[in-house]
Amino acid sequence: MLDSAPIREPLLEVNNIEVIYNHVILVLKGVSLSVPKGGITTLLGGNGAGKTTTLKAISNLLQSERGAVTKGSIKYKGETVQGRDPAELVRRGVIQVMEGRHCFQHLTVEENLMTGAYTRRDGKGAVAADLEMVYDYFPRLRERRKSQAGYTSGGEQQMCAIGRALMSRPEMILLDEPSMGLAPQLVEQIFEIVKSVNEAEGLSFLLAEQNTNVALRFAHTGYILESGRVVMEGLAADLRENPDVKEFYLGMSDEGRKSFRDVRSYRRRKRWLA
Amino acid sequence: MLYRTAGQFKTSYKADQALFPVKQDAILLGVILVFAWVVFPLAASEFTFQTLLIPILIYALAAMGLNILTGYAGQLSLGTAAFMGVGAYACYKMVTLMPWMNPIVAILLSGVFSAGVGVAFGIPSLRIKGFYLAIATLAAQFFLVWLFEKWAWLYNYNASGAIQVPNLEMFGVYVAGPQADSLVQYYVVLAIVSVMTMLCINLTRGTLGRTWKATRDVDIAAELIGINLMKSKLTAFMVSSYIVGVAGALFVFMWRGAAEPNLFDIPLSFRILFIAIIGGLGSILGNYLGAILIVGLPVVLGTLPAALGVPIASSMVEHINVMMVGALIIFFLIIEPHGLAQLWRLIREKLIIWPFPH
Amino acid sequence: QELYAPNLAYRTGPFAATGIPLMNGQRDYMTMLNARDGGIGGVAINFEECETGYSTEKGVECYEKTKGQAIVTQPWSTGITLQVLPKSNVDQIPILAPGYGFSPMADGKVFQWAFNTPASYWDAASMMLEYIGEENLKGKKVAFLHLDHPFGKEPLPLMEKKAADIGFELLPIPVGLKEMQNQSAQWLQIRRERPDYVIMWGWGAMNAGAITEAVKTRFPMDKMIGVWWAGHDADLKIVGEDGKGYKSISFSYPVLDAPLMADIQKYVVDEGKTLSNEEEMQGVFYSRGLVISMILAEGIKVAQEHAGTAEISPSDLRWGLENLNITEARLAELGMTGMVPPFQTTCANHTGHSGGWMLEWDGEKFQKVSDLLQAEAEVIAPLEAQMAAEYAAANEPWPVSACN
Amino acid sequence: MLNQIFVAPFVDMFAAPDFLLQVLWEGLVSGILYALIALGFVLIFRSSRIFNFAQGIMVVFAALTLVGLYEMGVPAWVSVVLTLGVMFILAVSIEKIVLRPLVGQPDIILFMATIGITLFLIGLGEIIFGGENKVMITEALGIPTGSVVFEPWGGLLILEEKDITAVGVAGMLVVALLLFLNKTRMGRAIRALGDDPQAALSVGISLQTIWVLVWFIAGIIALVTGVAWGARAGVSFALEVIAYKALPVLMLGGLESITGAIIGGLMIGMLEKLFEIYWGQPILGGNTETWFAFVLALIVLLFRPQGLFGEKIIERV
Amino acid sequence: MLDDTKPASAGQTVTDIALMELQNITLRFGGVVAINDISFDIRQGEVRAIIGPNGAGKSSMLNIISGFYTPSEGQILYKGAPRPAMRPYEVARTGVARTFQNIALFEGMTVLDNVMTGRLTHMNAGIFSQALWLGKARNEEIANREIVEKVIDFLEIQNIRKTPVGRLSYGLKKRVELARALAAEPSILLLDEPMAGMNVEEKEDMSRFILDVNDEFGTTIALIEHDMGVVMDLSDRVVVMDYGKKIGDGTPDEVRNNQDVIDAYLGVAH
Ligand SMILES: Nc1ncnc2c1ncn2[C@@H]1O[C@H](COP(=O)(O)OP(=O)(O)OP(=O)(O)O)[C@@H](O)[C@H]1O
Ligand SMILES: Nc1ncnc2c1ncn2[C@@H]1O[C@H](COP(=O)(O)OP(=O)(O)OP(=O)(O)O)[C@@H](O)[C@H]1O
Ligand SMILES: [Mg+2]
Ligand SMILES: [Mg+2]
Repeated sequence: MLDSAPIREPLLEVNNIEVIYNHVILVLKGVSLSVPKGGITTLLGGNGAGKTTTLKAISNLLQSERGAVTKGSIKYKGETVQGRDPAELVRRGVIQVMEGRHCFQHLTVEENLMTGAYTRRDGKGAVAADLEMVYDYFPRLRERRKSQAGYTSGGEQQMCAIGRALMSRPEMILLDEPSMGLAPQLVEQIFEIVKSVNEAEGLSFLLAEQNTNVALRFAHTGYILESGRVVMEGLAADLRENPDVKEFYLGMSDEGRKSFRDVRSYRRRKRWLA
Repeated sequence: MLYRTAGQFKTSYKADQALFPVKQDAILLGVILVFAWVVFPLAASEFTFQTLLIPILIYALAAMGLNILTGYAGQLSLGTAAFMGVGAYACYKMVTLMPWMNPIVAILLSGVFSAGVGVAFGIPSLRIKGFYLAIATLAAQFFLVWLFEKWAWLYNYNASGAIQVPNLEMFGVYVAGPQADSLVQYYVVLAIVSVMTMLCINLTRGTLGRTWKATRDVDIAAELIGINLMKSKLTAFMVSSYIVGVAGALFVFMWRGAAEPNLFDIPLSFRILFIAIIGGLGSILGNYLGAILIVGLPVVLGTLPAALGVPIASSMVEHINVMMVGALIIFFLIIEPHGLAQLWRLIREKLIIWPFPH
Repeated sequence: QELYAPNLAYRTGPFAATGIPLMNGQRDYMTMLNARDGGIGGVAINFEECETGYSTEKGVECYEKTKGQAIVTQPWSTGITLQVLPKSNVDQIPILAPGYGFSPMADGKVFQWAFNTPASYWDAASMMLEYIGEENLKGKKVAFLHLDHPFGKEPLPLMEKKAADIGFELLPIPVGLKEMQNQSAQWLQIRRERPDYVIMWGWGAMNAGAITEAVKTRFPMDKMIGVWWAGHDADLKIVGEDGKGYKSISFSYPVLDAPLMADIQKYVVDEGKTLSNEEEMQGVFYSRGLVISMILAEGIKVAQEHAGTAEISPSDLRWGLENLNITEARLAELGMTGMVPPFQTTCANHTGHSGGWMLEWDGEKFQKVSDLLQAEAEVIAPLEAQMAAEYAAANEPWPVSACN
Repeated sequence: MLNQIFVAPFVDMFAAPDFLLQVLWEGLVSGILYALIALGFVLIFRSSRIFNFAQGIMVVFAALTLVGLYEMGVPAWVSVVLTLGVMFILAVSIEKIVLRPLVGQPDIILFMATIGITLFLIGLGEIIFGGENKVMITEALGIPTGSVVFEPWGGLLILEEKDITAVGVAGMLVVALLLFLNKTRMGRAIRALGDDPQAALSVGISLQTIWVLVWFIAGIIALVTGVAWGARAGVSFALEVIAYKALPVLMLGGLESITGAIIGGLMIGMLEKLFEIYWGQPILGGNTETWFAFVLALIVLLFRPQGLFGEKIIERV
Repeated sequence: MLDDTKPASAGQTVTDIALMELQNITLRFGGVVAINDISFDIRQGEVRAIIGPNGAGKSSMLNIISGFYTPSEGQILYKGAPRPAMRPYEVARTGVARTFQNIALFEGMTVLDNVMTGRLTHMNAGIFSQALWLGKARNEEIANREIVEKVIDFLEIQNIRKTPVGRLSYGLKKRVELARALAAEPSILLLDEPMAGMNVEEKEDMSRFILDVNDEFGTTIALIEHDMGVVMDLSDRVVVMDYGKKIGDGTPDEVRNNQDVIDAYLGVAH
């Protein structure tokens, strides 16, 4: 779909990083990737592959989980981000939407969205306009604007978290599993929003996803992570055509989509493990 | 390679459930026991008994009681000292009303009273959670201390309002009171504390332990998978207060010899909480480590200037001591919020994979 | 060579305010002896402090730490005293608790190792009532404002007995340890009950609290009398002029021109060895500290003479403390005339019952406003004997000496 | 007995209404002071879920610094400014040394850390200021020290002017705080932080800034409290125990609520005084103030587990 | 059923007997009507899916079934009899087990202990026997451990048996949660979005587990899921909810072609 988007200069570069939790658990074993300016890059991989860890390493949120980048470098616009205050990164335009809908439970939906604009200095009017924009993207949020976020449904919370990130007027969003727990048409809708924001405002995305199908449809480039290593990378279109990706990530067999009923426990070995 | 677990296979679930599935742990424990039962008693001076060995054991026991409640069942308690007080006063009343009673039996029975009081003050935990629950335990804390002060029957109407441990003998040996020998008291404490530790280990690794931990971690989910929260919380209060009560009785009868009501005031509760937390919530071993640190540290710090020949006024030593304890608490919380026991666990993990870094 | 006479001091914690001047006085006296006379009988005194912060637990730790070499224990709190009292028989170390501790300790036959020289709490209570006068008490109401702690409860048995004997109404009003700074409830009660006198058994932060509340409630200051630990200059300075008329019983009195003070100035202050300051040194508590150390020093001296050696043992010191005879003449020799009344101890009488003076706050400092008052021995002695016997019975087996 | 509990106290109240008013006034004043301490707690709790036990010692520390500086010859108002400076440095150091490394740890760990801070400050404070009771520099600060006397119904009601001042200042402080929390961007950030620090970090709320700010405000509140309490009974480390009194106030009012802290403080202040005077002293031997507040809070919590004004605990699965 | 001594009722087919019937359920939170007069049944042995947009009230419905919420109106028939008001733990003891939308594992315990908690309803040794680790407590521990090990084998999580669950990745946590629910040997298993946050490979595994549980043990399953592929492939019948109301009920094919459902939820036909 968008696979042919031109590869522009890299906005974010992750260079061979290693992450250790608690001083003992080695999770990332040398991950490198780059996100081009104005591109949508997706990070695919199974559970525990290290997607979230990668995103947190970038946004410097690892520290509070007793994790640390022990090797390698991360550069945003050519400058090292390690050791910086997460808030500073937000000010410079990188914001993360965390996995698992971290909304402020006791704040109302609207207050949640407003916290997204915390670092902004461009006046009330601009913020209010963006609030309207977010409400236009997510009409459901408008309905529930006065409810405490803690009492909204899972999907509503996810929208709230994404809306909150948009409120900061970022240049780059690190989006961790936006589709998780969302109804299909919402997933579609959210990815449409990602796409339109990307196109309209030139926002770059780094998108960790399990929903490979959707992710590869919308992204320009992709990386596949397994057990803390990048095992495959390339243009989304190419990845979609790769037979292994097809079988293991898209659930397609040669005859088209497999039914979940027919899955056997025996599986072909992944080629890159060979 | 000293600490290798590889090669120690378990062939039955029974073996897997043995207390020390790793051989090295069992050896280590053996060494500690030899020290506790043989080496220390032979080597220790009166001062060591009175300021280190006996109090460390008793504090560790009290912290263990608290740990059951706070560390395992997740119910924050700031009233430990008051429950210790209940144990101590119950024991005092028993031995003065029934002087023929065996002192050890009295000590073990006194826990029953604090268990009862503990359950009563635990009832609000069914509705109140987190820090709010602390209020219930604080109410117990302040109300009970007030009661110890006002209810003259508890201290046999004596003029000072303090209780004084009479000389108590067992098989012709004084075990409590001014005439009792420190060595004897040490052995009594060690025996009781060892047995209680064993029981605690059993309780916490079995069904009840899992019930408590489930209640602690996600109480809603716990209830939804079939745990009766009321029962779980109240048994935690009961077991915890029992142990704490016994620790209180030991505290006064085997160590202090006398007690005023305000001995059981909140600073003591905090002290025990420190021990439990620095040692590690949800760990049995941690209570000992915490007690060694919190009881031992000030003693060591206090003797340090003299030993080094640095002339510092003792009040200054004390100020510095208070500061150091405060700073060390923060320090230990920072290096390992889950306590010394967790630190030990991490060291073990490192040892297991040693000499490889990961 | 030195004599190890540690002091379980408290310069920290909620009672530090009253503790510090006392500790300073005690310390300066011993420092002075060491500097001027080279100690006592030629042996220097090691007057080390072990900090307790008034905590019983720390106190016991200090006791255990020091008891190996120490010739004396100065526990400095009623709680610690109660704690170490039963151990003293076993450890055989004299406890010196001047003006505090357990009043029945006066009975030397039962409490062979404990000394509350020169006066006990019951002495204090008795003298306070005597000062007010029986005729002024009959049918009146006396509020007894006290710390809710063993210390505060000490005089109750005697007060109750006197209330019954004389026929006044005794109204005990306890102040909790946590309420020391916030006594409005107690003073509202006093306002409601309108007692004729307030007798105060306060300590540490409680005193300042009580005195400010009294001023605020407009309780007549001259009807308020404190025990000797409630007569600290700094506590009264908070209210200054408004505190005029407040009284405190005392077994000591600062005599600023006494020869001793000159020696302290010369050997301690001028040498820069004091921890005190000029203002504090003029106060009642500092000079009481001097007196307390004097008692210990005299005990050591008597013991040395008796034992025939300068390096005495704890038992020798016990003998010394049992045979103190502080006469006017001896006080003059010590340069302490007027700083403490004369008194004498015996094997059976460990208090000495020196008597005391009533001091009154004149807006700036305490003034002596009475002649020497004496406690009623005939009331106190039987009570002492009775309670001492009860104590011994409760702590069977408890050795009792015959004293002959 | 029943008469003593249910009749006599009310008869007493009726018989001496001026005295009743005095009791209520005294209760009100202590209540305000409890509330002030509780305010410091609430602010910190809201922003970080830290149950700041050190608020009590901060009160002592602030008051001692003020008095200490004044005794060194610094003019009163300059001392106030310098003391605020000290409180700011304290806030920065606490944030840097203690809070930052402990981000995201369980509540109880942070609670313990604040007890660690308390111990540290006690030791440090005693080294710097010594343990003596100090006189608050009430007059130098221009706080009136006289008293207003009314004679209602021929009785006597004494209101100390410094107490009246304390009540007034506390009131203003509360209004200011409420406006700050609910109407400003910072206020919203403070509340967000309390809910989910990770998420707050991720939207660019700087923990450092907010925490320093919050601890500094708590320091200002501590200074006000210290002056008010110190004016009543002098300043010494014994004051630290009043921190305990703030606990039931907080629980009763709700840990997150400014209004709750105030109303809780007043309720506890007045009710405990009434209970002590009319029930505690005549029937129970007095000193019921040590526990009454806790038991009262406990009873209220049984009906409202989040306190009167606390945020409802959201329970979902 | 996991017990070797009992014959496994493998290959059990869907019956017509309703295991649970929900009748006119309404649930209100203050002013919000989360569920509005919904009735449907769950038959013995079937896989029943509940789908609907976010906030439709699906989780709330599951909460009602598992006793966490009490319906404002309506009643539940379980195994043919009306279910009286019960505490959630009592409901669990009648054979209802569940997993949670936002994983609710006991983070402080190992995987093994977590799964063992699933057996708590089957364990009843007294406190003294536990404290002394004697007789009953010990035997019970071993017997239940064996059952738990079977579940662990079944779900292929042997290698993480002794790992604290806090360290697991999301997907493994979900599997552990399933294990915990299975260990209780429930009559009805409620799964709230068991496959959220998984990739296809993992969904395939999970599907296989769900189907196997259903086939081999005959456990009735009620399942909420947003992945239509999964829902359509696995379920026997589907209820569709929207804004608290029921807008469709039937076989996957019926639902797939229901215009209301397409409008409200699917967006495009699947
Ligand atoms: N705080 C932590 N402490 C220890 N280990 C952790 C921690 N967080 C994550 N891990 C481990 O790091 C590995 C990678 O986790 P991560 O959350 O990055 O995976 P992921 O690719 O995002 O998976 P998912 O799709 O399930 O979210 C996992 O094995 C996990 O167990
Ligand atoms: N405890 C509660 N208090 C108030 N409102 C609630 C509560 N629980 C749920 N709700 C409301 O009820 C509605 C239904 O929520 P529910 O969680 O059941 O949705 P859902 O269908 O599971 O959605 P999702 O697919 O996003 O998980 C939502 O609008 C939610 O805000
Ligand atoms: Mg992830
Ligand atoms: Mg849901």
